[in-house]
Amino acid sequence: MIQAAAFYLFATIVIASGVMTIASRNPVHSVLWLILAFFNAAGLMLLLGAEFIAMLLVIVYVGAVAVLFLFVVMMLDVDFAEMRAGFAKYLPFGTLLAIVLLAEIVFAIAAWNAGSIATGVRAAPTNAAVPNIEALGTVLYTRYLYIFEGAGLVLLVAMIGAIVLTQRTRSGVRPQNVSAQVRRRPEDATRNVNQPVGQGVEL
Amino acid sequence: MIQLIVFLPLLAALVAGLGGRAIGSLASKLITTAALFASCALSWPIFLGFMSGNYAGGWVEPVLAWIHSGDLRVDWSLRVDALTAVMLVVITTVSALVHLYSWGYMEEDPDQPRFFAYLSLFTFAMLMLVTANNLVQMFFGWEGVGLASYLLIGFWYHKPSANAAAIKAFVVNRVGDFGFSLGIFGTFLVFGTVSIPEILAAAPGMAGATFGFLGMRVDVMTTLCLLLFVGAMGKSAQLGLHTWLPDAMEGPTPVSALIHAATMVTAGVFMVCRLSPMFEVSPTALTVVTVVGAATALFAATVGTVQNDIKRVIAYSTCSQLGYMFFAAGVGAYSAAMFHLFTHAFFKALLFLGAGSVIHAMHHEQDMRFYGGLRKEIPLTFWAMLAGTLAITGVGIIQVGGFAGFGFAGFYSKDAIIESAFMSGTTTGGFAFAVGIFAALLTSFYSWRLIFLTFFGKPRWAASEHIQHALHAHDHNDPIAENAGHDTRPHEEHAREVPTGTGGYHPHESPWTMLVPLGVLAIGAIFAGLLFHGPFIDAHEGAEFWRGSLAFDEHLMEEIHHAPLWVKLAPAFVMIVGFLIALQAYIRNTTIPARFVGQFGILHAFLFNKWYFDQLYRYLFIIPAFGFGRIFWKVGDEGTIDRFGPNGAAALVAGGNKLTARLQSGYLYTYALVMLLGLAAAATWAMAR
Amino acid sequence: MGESLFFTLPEIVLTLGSLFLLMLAAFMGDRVSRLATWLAVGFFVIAALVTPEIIGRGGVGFDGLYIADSFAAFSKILIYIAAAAALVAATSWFARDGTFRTEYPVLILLSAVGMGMMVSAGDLLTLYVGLELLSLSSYVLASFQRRDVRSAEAGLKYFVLGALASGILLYGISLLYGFTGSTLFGQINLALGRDGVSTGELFGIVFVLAGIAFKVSAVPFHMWTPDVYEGAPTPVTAYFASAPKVAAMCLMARVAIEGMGPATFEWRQIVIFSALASTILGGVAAINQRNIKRLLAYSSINNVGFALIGLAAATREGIASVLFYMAVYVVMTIGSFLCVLRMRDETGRPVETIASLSGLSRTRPGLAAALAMFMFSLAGIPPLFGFWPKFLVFNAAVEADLTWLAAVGIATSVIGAYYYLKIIKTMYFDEPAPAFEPSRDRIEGVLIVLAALFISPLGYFSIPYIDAAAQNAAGALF
Amino acid sequence: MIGLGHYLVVAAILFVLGVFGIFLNRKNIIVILMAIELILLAVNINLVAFSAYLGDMVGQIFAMFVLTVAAGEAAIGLAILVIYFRGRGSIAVDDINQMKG
Amino acid sequence: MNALGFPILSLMLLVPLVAAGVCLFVSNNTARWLALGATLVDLALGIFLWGAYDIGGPQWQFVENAPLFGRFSWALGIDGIALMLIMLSVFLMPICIAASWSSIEHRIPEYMAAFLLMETLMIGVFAAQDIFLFYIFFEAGLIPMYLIIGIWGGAERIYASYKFFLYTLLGSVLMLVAMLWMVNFAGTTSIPVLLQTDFPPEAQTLLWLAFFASFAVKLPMWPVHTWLPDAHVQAPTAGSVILAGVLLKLGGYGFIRFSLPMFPEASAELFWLVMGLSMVAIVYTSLVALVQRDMKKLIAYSSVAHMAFVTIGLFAFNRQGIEGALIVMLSHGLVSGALFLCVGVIYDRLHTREIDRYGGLSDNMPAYAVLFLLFTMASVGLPGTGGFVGEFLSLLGAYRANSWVAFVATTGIILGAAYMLYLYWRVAYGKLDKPDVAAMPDLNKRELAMLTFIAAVVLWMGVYPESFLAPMRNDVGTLLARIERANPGGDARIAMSASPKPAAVEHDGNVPKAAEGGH
Repeated sequence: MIQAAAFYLFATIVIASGVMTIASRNPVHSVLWLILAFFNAAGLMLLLGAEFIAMLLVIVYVGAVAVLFLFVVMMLDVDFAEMRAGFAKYLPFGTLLAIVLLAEIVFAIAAWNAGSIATGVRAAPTNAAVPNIEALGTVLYTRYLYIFEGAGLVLLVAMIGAIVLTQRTRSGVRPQNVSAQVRRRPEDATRNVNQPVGQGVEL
Repeated sequence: MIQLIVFLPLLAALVAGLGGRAIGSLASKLITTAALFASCALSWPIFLGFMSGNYAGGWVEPVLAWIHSGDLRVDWSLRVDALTAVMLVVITTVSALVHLYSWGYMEEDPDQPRFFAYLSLFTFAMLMLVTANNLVQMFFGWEGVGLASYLLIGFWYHKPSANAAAIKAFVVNRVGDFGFSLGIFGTFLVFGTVSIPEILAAAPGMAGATFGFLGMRVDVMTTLCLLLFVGAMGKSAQLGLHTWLPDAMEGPTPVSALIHAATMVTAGVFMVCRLSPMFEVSPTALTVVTVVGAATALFAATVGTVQNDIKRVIAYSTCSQLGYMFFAAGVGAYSAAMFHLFTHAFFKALLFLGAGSVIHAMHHEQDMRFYGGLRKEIPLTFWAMLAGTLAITGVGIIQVGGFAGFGFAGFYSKDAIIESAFMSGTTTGGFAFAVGIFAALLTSFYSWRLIFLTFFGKPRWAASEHIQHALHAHDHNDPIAENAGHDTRPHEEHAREVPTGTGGYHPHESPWTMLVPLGVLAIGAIFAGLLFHGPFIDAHEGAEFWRGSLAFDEHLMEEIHHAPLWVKLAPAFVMIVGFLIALQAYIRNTTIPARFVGQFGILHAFLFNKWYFDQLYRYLFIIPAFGFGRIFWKVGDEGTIDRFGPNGAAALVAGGNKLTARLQSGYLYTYALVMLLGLAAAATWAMAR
Repeated sequence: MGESLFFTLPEIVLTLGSLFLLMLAAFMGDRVSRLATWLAVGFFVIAALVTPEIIGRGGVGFDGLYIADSFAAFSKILIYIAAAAALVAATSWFARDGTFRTEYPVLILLSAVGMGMMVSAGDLLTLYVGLELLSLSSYVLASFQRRDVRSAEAGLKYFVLGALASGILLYGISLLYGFTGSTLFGQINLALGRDGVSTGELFGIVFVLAGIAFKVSAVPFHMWTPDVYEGAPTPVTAYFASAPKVAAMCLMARVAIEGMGPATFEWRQIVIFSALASTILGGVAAINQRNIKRLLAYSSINNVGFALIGLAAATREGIASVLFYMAVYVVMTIGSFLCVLRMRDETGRPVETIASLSGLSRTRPGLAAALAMFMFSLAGIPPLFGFWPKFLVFNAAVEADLTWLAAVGIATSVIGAYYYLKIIKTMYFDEPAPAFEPSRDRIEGVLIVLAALFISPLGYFSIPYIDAAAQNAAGALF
Repeated sequence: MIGLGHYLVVAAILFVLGVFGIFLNRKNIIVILMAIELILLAVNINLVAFSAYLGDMVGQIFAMFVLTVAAGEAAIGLAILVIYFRGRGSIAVDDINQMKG
Repeated sequence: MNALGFPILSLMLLVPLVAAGVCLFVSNNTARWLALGATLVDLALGIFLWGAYDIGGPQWQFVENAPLFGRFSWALGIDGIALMLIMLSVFLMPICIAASWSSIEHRIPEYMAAFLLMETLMIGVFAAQDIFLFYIFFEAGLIPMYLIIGIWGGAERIYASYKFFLYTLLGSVLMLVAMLWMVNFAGTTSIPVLLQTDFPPEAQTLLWLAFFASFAVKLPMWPVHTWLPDAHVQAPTAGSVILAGVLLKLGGYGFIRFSLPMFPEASAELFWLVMGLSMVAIVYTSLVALVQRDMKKLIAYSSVAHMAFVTIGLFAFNRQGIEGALIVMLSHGLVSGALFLCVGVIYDRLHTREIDRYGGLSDNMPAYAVLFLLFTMASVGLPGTGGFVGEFLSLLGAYRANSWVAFVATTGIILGAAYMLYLYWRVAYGKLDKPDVAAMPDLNKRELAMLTFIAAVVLWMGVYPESFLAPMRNDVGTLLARIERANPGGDARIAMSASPKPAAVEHDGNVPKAAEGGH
């Protein structure tokens, strides 16, 4: 009963905040609504018994992605008051399309109840005795090693990409050149002159 | 020998035609004329040989294989039999004489080698036609003479009228050839061969057989004969397909004499006679032949009475005489038809060449209204023309009892035709007889009209603009303008200034090169009937002579001797009547024609305009052909096929391109929408499945 | 585990190579970019040489997640060749604009790793990660010329739509996983075969195919293609049009056959629809293009449509024809882009308008002839080699009793021919425009000549080899 | 009782919301990126739910990788967004249409 | 390998190909001479080929077969029909080169290369024994022709070149699908083997239609003929010559080689389609030709009408028809080629094709007038020229097949005469009253030689067609034997009367030979 109540609570909030994410005028609000959605989604996952994923969702999404969003939204000096509001001309049509799609998907997933899912083919069956996180770890570094490495490369690419794209050498800044400073000798900077009296220094 | 006869003209034509520029016009003339005289000299022995019965049924000289396709075997070969022999002498004689005549007539023309080459080429083609042993070779000759005729009619190609006439001749002949071709196809289909002897042998077996043709079931032989007859109609200018012949007078006069009087136009008659055993199988076809022939005889004679152009009068006369030949063939008197062909060749060639002589003398004026009183100026021509007229009108004394009659050439042949029509005993025969008699009246009338207008009365030539032209040219001491290309537009104001009379112009008699042929032909016109009527139409001599080369009806030929006296006298009677009317109208009281025109304007116009055939065809065929051509082109090809085909497809693609360009709006949401639409469509398909 | 790692040798080589180059970039900067390029090419060569099937030791690793069979080998070698060629083409182009950076070969290498994962995928997860590795690199590459707004816009569009596509793909994967109980192709295959295809599974299939169709830019998931091709730097476009297309197409083939074999009837309809829509739209939309890169984008859509016809056959012949198609397509398209790379006005600025090609046959006859050959070849006119794969594809369709598809497909090729002709018309029939700046780059020239020779009728002599390889590769899926 | 269907429906709704957000938004490209995150969230819910009901860890593994990749994707996306903004000075969806046709 | 001991057909393909390659890299004049030399070498080889061809020998001669890859092989070989068409190609080629000698002024090496390439491809089409090899040659011909029209053509050349290319491409791609199906069905690509294969009748119709789509466009048949006038008008003279002379024949060749022998039942079933279109074509395009103002367009339309004689002959299902069609193809190739040359001659002098701009050319160009007349007459099918033999036979065959067809088609001889003579009148006859026309010189030696050669062959074909029919006879026989089973039969069906008239009995009752009707 409590499970059901929790589910409905999380579900309602996740959907509502989803709606608000795309409907908010201010992108900062959107990000905040998105964060709320993530939190509630994590709740749903908890209900399903996937604690690790739920935590990951909070950490990665809320902690990294959403903050990144916020950061960018703030950084881009967009005058949000100027942003044109409202939905596109496709609204009626788009709504219809969305409803049709939704209806079809719902109809399709309803087949799950009717279908006979072969559970015998499980590649990594869950074991109630093993904690969720341990179970994950066990397969992650063996069976899914290759994918794991791949995911690493994905992150590498993301990093390289972000740097390649956004890093720029600004004119007008003077970064410190340590080795040059260290290599600097007095004779590089100073000059001994035997200056006759009465004459100005030639610089 | 026969090869020489046939191919000498070809050789000569090639030499003169291709090398004319190199060897000069005199050499060209010499070569072609010599070749023709040689051919002629070789032909007569053959003809005489057949007359004396030396060659029996004739023979075939193979030359070369031609078209072999499955069971179709067509070879170049030369067939010689009595029928061919008759044609050989007609062709080579007239042709040789015309060649000679042209030396004088074409004297001033710069293109003489070309002219002589065409003449020789024509002769070759005609000889191929008459010596054909199969229908295809006959068709070769048939088209070959058509080509030559085209070239010769259009010889003076600067004249638009000559070009138009040439094309008309060719195309109308092609209409005939259309029938001929289908006839050949059908014949091959039915008999499995195009060899004439084989067809003729097999034809009787086909009597009563039927086959499918254009979705109908029709009698085989009738259909074939009629199709072939369409060809004959085209070539021989029978009613319906006659329109080209009068226009063909645009060609030089020797051409008219050779092609459009003596030889080519008789090819149709020749063909019907050659295939007479086929026609014999189909009474229906014969009826049609008779009716068409008779109708043509009548039609052409009526039109001939009102024409003013001397050559056109003779041309309609030719047309009319061809009608005689056809209805003779139609009633089964093929030999009479051939006989008339034979005699007609002489006297009609004579008339044309005589007319040519007149025209030559009158500086290319052809309108008889500008002639008159030429008897004294060009007497030799007058006498020759007179002989021709006597021959065509059929002057002669019938044989009564033991007294041997005498007649000019036409007398024997035409009377034989009229009598055989009467004696054939069929309704159409009777009709043909009546028409024949009436046409004979008209023939007499227009022939004498021609003589009277040309040679009698007072000179009227000063009004002629050709004469004026000549005088003018003399005054200014210009070289006489070329024959061709006179501006024929009337200069009326000029004509009115000069009073009627000679205008100071003196026609002069033609040179000997022209007079010799006239003389020879005049002899032919006078004596051909007398000399040859035996072998041609005598029941017994004829059978001996023809020897199956045509369907010789001994019985009918015998019958005509027993025709009632009134039948025998009728032609002579109407001939005299015609003469008298002409005499009255054109010598005694020259106002009659004008009064007649005034009184019967419609009739005159109807006749003068040749029964409006040209106009009819113009509105029925020519204008619609061009109209449809334009419609098919603009509306069909460009407006429909291109518009909805390639251009339509291109427009469709271009329209699609506009659509895709709009879809590719550059906006992310459109792209996303399209993707999701695709997804939703696929999902919907999955649901609906 | 050891053997499993061995199977991934090409990816390992490329990964290590990319890391090495990354170090190089970090310490030596952009001065060594040319060197890095050649090193990268070297890594491609090594990777190709150590491809397991090539050295005769193919197999399945990581419990079925990774497959190193002849199919993967064929695809990888093709991918490596294409990527290397695109890489080589890039150096001088970027060098002219002074923006060539050593990260470029690194990203290409990493994306090649992703492509290797894709074509070797035996599991939806491998598929996904490989695809994302490729995608992320591609997004970066598309906006590599960051100062150029068009480049950034291309990257943005590519990214947004690509992310949407991967969302769709993932959703499909989740459905497939849920309804079949596994993410392994083999298991999915079994599950689908067991008792028909349920609606949920069907949805999964549709969504997964849609996600991959985005990568091959098949209609209606092609919308990004023209804009990205136009906006991305030309060498990047050349790259996009070649290697990733091969990878995605091979991936699609593997998923469709190995994973969804029993549902062939179901997905075939979608593929057919997409194929025909691609050929038609590719042809129709290209007609009025003024930008040659955009035109080539539509051309690639068009060509992908033909390749999909081979896939629709869903037979060994069909898959072999797809592989063959991709092999020839890669050469044609890289050849065409190499020609485009040479299009620079007198001042050395790149030009992309078709109009600037006017009268090229008189100013640069060799280049014009080569480009004309590529165009005729792309149009599929014999005797150029481009005809042959089309021929094979239609042949496969006919053999699979899809004669009507072949007929319709081939008829749509006529629409496509129109705009290829337009380029030839511009080069040969029109009056010359100002001549291009003469190009000094030898390697580019050599590559063009090689591509042209391959496309010429001489290419037919390679048929036995390619055909054997493609047949062998396709055989691995059945 | 709360069954799998419930979770799936929630995920479906989220998915459709994300989709809806992408093609209806004209204001701001960042919101589109967020919509994509919603889609991925929906996928994750799906995967975890299936995983739980199938008794199979693969779904959760998958979800983990999705999370990882999504983070990378967000980074790249935002980087591109930044350079685009630098070039154009705008991130309005309506302005991103230099290339079309 | 064949009896000669060396692969003559490959050699004939190779000579122009190599020359084409070399041409691209030499100077203008060298290119001309090289092209002429190469085509003359090919002509010599062709004559040698004809001489070596064993009439009555095996059906396929000079066979070469080198398996290339998989099911694809370099299979060449000719029968008599192909031989004749190859002869036509190699004969016309040097003339084309000569015709372009001075009228093409720019990009000469490329031009010559395109023509030489064209020659290779044309010979290849006729010599190919592998169905896909055939297709490749067939289709590849589009490329050089497209370039020839597009680069060296007239003002509207671009529209014309596109129309030509896309029209014909659309036709031929459908054929490709059919070929694929056939090969899949029969398991071989060898044309000789496919010729023996019996395809199921229900499939034949579709296959036939696919092939028809290609050949009808190529031929061209009404209503897919509209590319032809445009292409002809815009193409340079030699392009028109080769287009009319050889390329149109590919369609006819296709019917003979594929449609008829491979799908006899479908051919019989769709007899009416072909005949109907041909009948329309003859009347329709002849009338259109009548009203043309552009010489080339007129001749182009006349080509459509003439090619309709080919189709009615071919689908007559009898020997006369087929042999006639073949002769029409050969003679039309020569005659229409020559007519285009004639147009080219005066176009080179006055740079207009408008008929009304000319007139009276007989005066200042007598040699031209004579030759033009000869070709005009050959075009209208005057006996003694090749045109007649062909038309006559094909119409004869058509009559045996159906009298309606023959009836309508034969009107073509009337209309043909009308439009051709009308053309001749307007060009060669009439007054020479335009100063620029009067200033035109007569044929020079080169032009005279080109036209005379063609004229000689046209006459040869008209007088002794046996030279041309003999090599093809056995092959037509083979074809007939193949299609006989589907022969729809004629509509004549002669019924003998039960009781012949007594009159007929007196003659010997010769039983007619071929009374069984149209076979």
